[in-house]
Amino acid sequence: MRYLPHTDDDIAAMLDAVGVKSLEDLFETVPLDCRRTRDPDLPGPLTEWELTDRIAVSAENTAGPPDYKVYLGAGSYEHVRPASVSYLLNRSEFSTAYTPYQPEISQGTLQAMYEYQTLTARLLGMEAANASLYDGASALAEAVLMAGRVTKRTSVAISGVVHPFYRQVVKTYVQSAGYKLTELPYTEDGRTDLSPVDNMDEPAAVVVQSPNFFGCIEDLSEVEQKAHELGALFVTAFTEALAYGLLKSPGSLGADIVCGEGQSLGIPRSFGGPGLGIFTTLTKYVRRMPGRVVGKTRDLDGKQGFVLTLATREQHIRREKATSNICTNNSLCALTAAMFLASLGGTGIRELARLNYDKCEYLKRELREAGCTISFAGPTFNEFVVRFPKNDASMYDRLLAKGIVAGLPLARYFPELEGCFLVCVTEIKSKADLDVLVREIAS
Amino acid sequence: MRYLPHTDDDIAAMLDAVGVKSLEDLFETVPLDCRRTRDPDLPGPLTEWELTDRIAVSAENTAGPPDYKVYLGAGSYEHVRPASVSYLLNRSEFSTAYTPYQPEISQGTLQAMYEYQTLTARLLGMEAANASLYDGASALAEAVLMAGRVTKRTSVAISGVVHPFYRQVVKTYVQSAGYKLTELPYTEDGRTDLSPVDNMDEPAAVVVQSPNFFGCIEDLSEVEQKAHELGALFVTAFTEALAYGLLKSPGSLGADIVCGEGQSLGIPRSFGGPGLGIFTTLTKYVRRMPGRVVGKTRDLDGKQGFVLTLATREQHIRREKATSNICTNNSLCALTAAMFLASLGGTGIRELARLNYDKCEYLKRELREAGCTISFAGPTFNEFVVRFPKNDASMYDRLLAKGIVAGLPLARYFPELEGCFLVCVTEIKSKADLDVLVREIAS
Amino acid sequence: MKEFPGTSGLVLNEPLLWEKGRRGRSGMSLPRRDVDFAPVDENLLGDIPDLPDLSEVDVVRHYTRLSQWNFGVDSGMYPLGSCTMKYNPKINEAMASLHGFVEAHPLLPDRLCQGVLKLMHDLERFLAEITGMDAASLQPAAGAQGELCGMLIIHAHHACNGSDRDRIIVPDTAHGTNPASAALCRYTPVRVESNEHGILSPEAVAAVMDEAVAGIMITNPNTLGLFEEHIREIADIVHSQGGLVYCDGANMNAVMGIADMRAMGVDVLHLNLHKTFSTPHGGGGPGAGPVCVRKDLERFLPVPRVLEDNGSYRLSDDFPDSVGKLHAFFGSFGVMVKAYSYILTMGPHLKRASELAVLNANYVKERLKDVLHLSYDRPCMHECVFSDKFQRSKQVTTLDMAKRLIDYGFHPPTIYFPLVVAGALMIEPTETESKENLDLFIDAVKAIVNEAEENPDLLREAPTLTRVRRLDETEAARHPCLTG
Amino acid sequence: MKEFPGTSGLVLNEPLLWEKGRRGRSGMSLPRRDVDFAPVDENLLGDIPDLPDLSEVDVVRHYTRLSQWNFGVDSGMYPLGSCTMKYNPKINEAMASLHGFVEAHPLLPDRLCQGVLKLMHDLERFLAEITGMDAASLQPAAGAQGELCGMLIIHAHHACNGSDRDRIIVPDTAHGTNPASAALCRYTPVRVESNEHGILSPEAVAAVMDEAVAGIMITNPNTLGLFEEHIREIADIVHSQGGLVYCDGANMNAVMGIADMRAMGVDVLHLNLHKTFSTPHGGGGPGAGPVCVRKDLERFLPVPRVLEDNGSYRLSDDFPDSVGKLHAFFGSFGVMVKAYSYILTMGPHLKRASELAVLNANYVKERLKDVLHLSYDRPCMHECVFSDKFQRSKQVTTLDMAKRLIDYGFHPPTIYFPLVVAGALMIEPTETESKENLDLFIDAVKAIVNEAEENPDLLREAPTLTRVRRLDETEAARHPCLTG
Ligand SMILES: Cc1ncc(COP(=O)(O)O)c(C=O)c1O
Ligand SMILES: Cc1ncc(COP(=O)(O)O)c(C=O)c1O
Repeated sequence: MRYLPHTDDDIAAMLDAVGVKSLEDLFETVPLDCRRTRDPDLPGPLTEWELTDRIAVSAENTAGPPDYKVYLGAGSYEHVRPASVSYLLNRSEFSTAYTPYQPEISQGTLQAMYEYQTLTARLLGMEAANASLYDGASALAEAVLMAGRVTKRTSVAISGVVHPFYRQVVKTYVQSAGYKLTELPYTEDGRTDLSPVDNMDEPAAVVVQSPNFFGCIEDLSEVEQKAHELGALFVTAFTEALAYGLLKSPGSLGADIVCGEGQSLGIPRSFGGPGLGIFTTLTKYVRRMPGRVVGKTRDLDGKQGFVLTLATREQHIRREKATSNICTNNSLCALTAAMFLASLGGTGIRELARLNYDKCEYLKRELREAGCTISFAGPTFNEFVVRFPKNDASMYDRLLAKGIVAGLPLARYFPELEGCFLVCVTEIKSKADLDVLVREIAS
Repeated sequence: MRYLPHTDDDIAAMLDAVGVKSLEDLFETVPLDCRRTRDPDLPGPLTEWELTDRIAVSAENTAGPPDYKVYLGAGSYEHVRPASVSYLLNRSEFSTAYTPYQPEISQGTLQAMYEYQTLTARLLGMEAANASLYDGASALAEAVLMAGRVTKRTSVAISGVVHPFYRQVVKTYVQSAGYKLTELPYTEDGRTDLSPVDNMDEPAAVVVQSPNFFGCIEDLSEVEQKAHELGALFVTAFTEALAYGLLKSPGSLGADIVCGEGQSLGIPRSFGGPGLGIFTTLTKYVRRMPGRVVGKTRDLDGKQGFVLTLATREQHIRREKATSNICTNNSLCALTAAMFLASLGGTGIRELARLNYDKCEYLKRELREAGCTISFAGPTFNEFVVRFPKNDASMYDRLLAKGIVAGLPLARYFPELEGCFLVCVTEIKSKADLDVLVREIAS
Repeated sequence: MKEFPGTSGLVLNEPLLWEKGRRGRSGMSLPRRDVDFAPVDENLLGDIPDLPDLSEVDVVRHYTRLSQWNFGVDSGMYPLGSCTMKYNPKINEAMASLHGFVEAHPLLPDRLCQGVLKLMHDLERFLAEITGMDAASLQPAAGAQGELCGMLIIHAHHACNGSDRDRIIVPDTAHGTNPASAALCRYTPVRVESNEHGILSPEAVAAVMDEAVAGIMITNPNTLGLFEEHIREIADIVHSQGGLVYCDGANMNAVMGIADMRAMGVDVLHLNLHKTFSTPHGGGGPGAGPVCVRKDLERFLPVPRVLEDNGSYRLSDDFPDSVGKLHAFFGSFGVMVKAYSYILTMGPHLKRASELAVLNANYVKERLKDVLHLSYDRPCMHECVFSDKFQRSKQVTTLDMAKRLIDYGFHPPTIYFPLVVAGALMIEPTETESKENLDLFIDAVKAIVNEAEENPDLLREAPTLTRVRRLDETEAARHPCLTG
Repeated sequence: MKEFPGTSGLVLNEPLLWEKGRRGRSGMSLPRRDVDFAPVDENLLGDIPDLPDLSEVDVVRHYTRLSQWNFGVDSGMYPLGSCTMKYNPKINEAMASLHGFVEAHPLLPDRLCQGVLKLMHDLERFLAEITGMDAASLQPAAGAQGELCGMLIIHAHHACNGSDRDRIIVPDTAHGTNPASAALCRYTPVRVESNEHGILSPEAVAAVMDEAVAGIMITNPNTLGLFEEHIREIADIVHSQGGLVYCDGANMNAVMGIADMRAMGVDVLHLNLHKTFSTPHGGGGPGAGPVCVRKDLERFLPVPRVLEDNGSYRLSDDFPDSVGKLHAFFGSFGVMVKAYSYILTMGPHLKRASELAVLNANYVKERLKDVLHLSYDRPCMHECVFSDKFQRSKQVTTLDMAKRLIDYGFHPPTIYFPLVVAGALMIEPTETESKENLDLFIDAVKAIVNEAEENPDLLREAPTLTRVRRLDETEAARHPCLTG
């Protein structure tokens, strides 16, 4: 077995050094009644070639480009990923290292994470960032928990047009911790209706997502005002980080915590994971922040270097009093995002975001002309809610038969939107693709 | 353009430093009548994504597994290539370096080449090897030229069952250099008929290939005797390096030069190139050897290290008197072969070679039972010559229609073998594949 | 004399990204614009983000150089205790990057993603089979999230039974994530001390177990590398008072094919695919922390779950008792592909992997116990824990020895954990290290122990060969500089 | 003070492969045996080859460590003159590894390999278009083989004309492969000296040209980085006596989109795809050295050739005048895919690449000419050649300066070539280096020049930061140890 280097001679010599007779004897401390009575029933061992054949079947048995044109977004986006980034990620000094506990031989990861923190903070207009969380949903859950710690309050207003899965994760995380969530309705133009917040008693946070689940861009200034009036933290999430190549940053609009999913930044969809939980906040809150964080410092000779820092927030020091239970995070995904942002640059991200915006507007216009209804009038980024002509929901299946996944049927998440679809378009779809979609719908 | 880092400001500042006004002005030394009168008519520039789409079309427009079962060998073989080797080859410190002229920052390439030389010499039972040549064919041509240098003779006996393309390359290389080639016929059992050698006047070399073009294993002891009797060098080539996992090494049988193609050792077929010219010889001849060679030495502190050596044989020192014109060789392919051999080990290469041998024997037996004629009775490795039942040459096209390329039609190379096919089977083909082939032929 | 791997050589400095760029450069290709510009509301439009513009070669060199400042499993032995830094097979990476997987959208209709659903379903089955448990969820994104998931399941179980419990037993050897995860569920950890053999005694557990205690979080093998021999009795005690047994299975690498978690009395367990199942740790993730449960707790597992009917697979949310969702989608699918590939490649060899992991740890333990103080001189599992007790007289600490190991070319072991051993040095070689590598490591430790006697400053100033020397962590924490 | 890239850090030693193995280990998976053992004639059976058995992690670490002792373009600036060490785009690697390409057997029936044939046909067309020539062959595996091919074509041309010529004009600045390739054709090189401006004068050529001379091998731009301004006149002289003009196009990177080789009077030319067209050099190959010719020499190109009829492609050997075959199959197809990808990516930007390559070289030339002796103070093309003349008084040589550059973190330039400049330092930055990189390099050279004045021993002992110091090349050549 190529992963097990021990020859029979090695084993014999080592058993001898240990002073036991056989490999079984090494397990004398495992009581008999804790042992398996039979070997695990597993396939294999497969050769590398059998494995490749077998896994290829699973991979092929999954719809994707070019056979399928998938207009799904809703938290997972189809974006370009340059070959240079894929190449660099494969460098095993990055991928086969552990969390950088020994900074002297982990400066590669550490500088890269410091840069990642800086780039994400800049993108979102915030002062500080951590070194990643698992995904956008758990990042938002952590944000709510943190808002509770900061404000010492436990009720939270959360927009009903935050991604439904994110709301579910927030609920899972915070409910058993004793938080109370109030869901805010949405207005006719697809944005959060903040009015119920006025009736809340000392909310810890007002939480929105922008662009929201419907792709609509929220009025963050209004949220800021509402939240801060009530002494709550202004927490805003995102599922589509690329939007901030174009839109005003939440930081510039007064957000206290900005968090969300970084998958768009060079990370493949991979059936939804691993993703990247981006978490940014203000300097004054960094000691309440969850997760790992890298800081700049100097070595004994005064040379610049980087270390994991603010460890006194963390589980290995503070145990049950820690600001989170994070140990492993999503470092390699953060590295991907940093490489992607470094490759794009400020100029590139604006261009790419603009292209997304323009394609989406193009499709909206064409669909409208083809008789579709765009459900919400507010400005959107990358995705929008649409109703097919004559409210014909069977259209979806007809398109599917032609290899087009025409968005996400919304009825399951918003029963009142029966017959509506959340359609996403990114730079990957060419005008020709969009025209085909429109033609199919119109025909 | 992502490969061109110059901003307009950079260009302006640099032009200024150079003291010219524009980029065009840099070319004042190019006379007007040497200039292009129009821009090159080229497609592009393509984006990375347009490029990917376009090239994918070419790649898909080429028959290969799993859609096609290709029973072609004849100098290019389908063998396993482990993911670990592909990964390691991608390490850009190897791939983006030049020939190791500066040994202090090229020890990676240099130690690897020293190891490559050692592994290939050991595999072939020889004393020394160079650091690679372009491919098996040019390696053989170089061997003939070297034999001429060593013996100061110019007539060469070459077996007619050396790969026809290798013979053509030898001819191209040595004819204008004034050598005279005598082609040896083959016997009924598919091996070289050495008898004409006796009539030759002072041959520089007797050249065979084993396994030869028909897959037949030559009687190298006999060649050794003949060659050395006449004061000629015994030169033996191979197209299938893997055979020497099983067969007696040519070195152990007295060869003076053993050379050939290393593609089987982890290098993809890639439509025939790049391949790997393996070149090995005896210590006494190393100063007459063509190509680059790496030697072990010590640094100023006595630490072991490696350098390019015996440079006085080479073009950059000896110019027209050099032992070859080699400058760039096929280093990364040699590295591939070294990684492959390191991964296989002695135990593995024997096992793999044996598996190839056994599959081939299995197919021969089954085909014989299905009514095919195996043209040559001699023992073979990996490939053999076959005639379909009832000498039905249309069989080949019928199989092609079913996605089976049933070997190489030989008539073009050996008119007397009209209706015969050179069929190759390696470890890649499963017994089930072979059974399908046999069934199709029998039906 | 033996040549140790550590030496010094040319390494390249590299500035911070934003010290490199020039506005207007581009490091990546953008798809061609084939639609017109649409009007954007000026009120929405932000400034161009303040990110540096680099060329492609700038980016490639930046990260190539950074990578060379790192040490990974591919660089050398990485005996980081509790982290199971085994070899990460390259073929698994290739499998996870197959086009069909990386391009799969998580919200595809079920019938368009049968391949990935089957893979997940199979993997759940394999993990249940390997642990001896009944059902599994792959959703947790790492060990700590698996723990949280486990706590939520225990919470849900008690809530279903109308029982309101607010404490959980956590041994003093537990990993920090255990109490932190328990706290997320508002459980107050009740600390129990391990006994003079480094394991829990049933008496100690019995002393704190009552009907306000939701259960116990036990790590087995524990973080001292010892098998909790009384686990069955302890489980009985906990069960008898209505509590549940949670097992932190981070150390499963010691007992695959050997121990049966269910037979031990475990109700809920998490695994770390990024430890036991060979997926690379990525310098801090992504990981995956699947949770396995016994049959009657299955209804609490996170949704959606993958269901199979006659060879066809679908996702279902229809589990009203579920603890809910922990991840936006289904967890770290890409990591699952690697673990799946590993299990198929190993098959029955998984047991051999555990045997050799334990052999390696015991070999290191036996060969080093003369020179380093061994906290518990007993047969160990996959790791062994020493301390700096013998070296203290020379004012040489565990940290010094760890840093000195870097100069010898080895990644240091885990240090100062578990907390119950003062100055702990926790060595987990894993099964993928050969005897020669272990011998070289052992010789290095012995050489360092000698240096501690003869020239302790060598240790206190270590590492000396690295591009940066010891870093000022106090200053970093006191005046945090987290962005540039 | 500026921070130069060179510094020292932890690097790992690694023994020779066979110092690591243990018989019985395995580093790679073998397909399952599904047929019986067949009898093997004992007379044929050899011993098991004496190769070490390693585990997969052994192999991975071995080559990971070795790689880290190397310096590549991805590590930093690599201004190796005459080698055009530009950035090697990663996408090209991905394209060349597409399944359809790597699995393509070279003897597939034409209709089963239309994709690869079209690619080759297109690439030939592109190269002809870029150079201004009429036809091309992709078969030569490297520049030197391209030269041989060119010589064979010239030989065939004269043979066809019944003319027997045995000499060829080769300037003193020519690369060593030029005379070596000519000699393979039994041509005796006739050396002509370049003039005081570093280029050939028509008079010098006329003086040696006669009807026994087959032609001239000229490199343009030449190896001094200068454009051969009299090339048309020279070509006329050669042509007028029935000779042909061969151009070594290794330096094409200076003049893409600018010069027209055909207009210059060139008859035959080779290109180096591994220089001008961005394919990686691989530490010494594989390369590709296509040959371009003017129309009436096309019939001599190597066979097989790729022909097109109405969008369908086939290979043909039917060229009775062809010089024959140089490669077992069609040359370095994998390299061709990369060059093809590069050309499609660049399109008209190729001209800009040449302009910037020339700008970079002139910038370095102007900024360094005060401190290093510039052999020919004239506008250069893609590279510039200095010498150690100013430093000789301090007994500091080109070699010393080159080795010292390593300590500063740069790959040294080409040294001691071309031979006409004593102590040459030949700097070719290429267009993919940014101004900042050039500035840093220039500062490093200036710092070294200062050191040469103030502390020349620093240079003579350089490099000091590398894992090994200067190696004993004399000993290596005197007592060659080529295998272990
Ligand atoms: C014993 C133990 N439990 C739990 C964890 C936490 O796992 P993760 O880092 O995946 O969150 C670790 C990780 O080091 C561990 O060693
Ligand atoms: C001017 C010149 N001609 C020819 C060659 C030979 O090319 P290759 O190394 O591809 O054989 C080189 C390579 O350095 C060169 O610089």
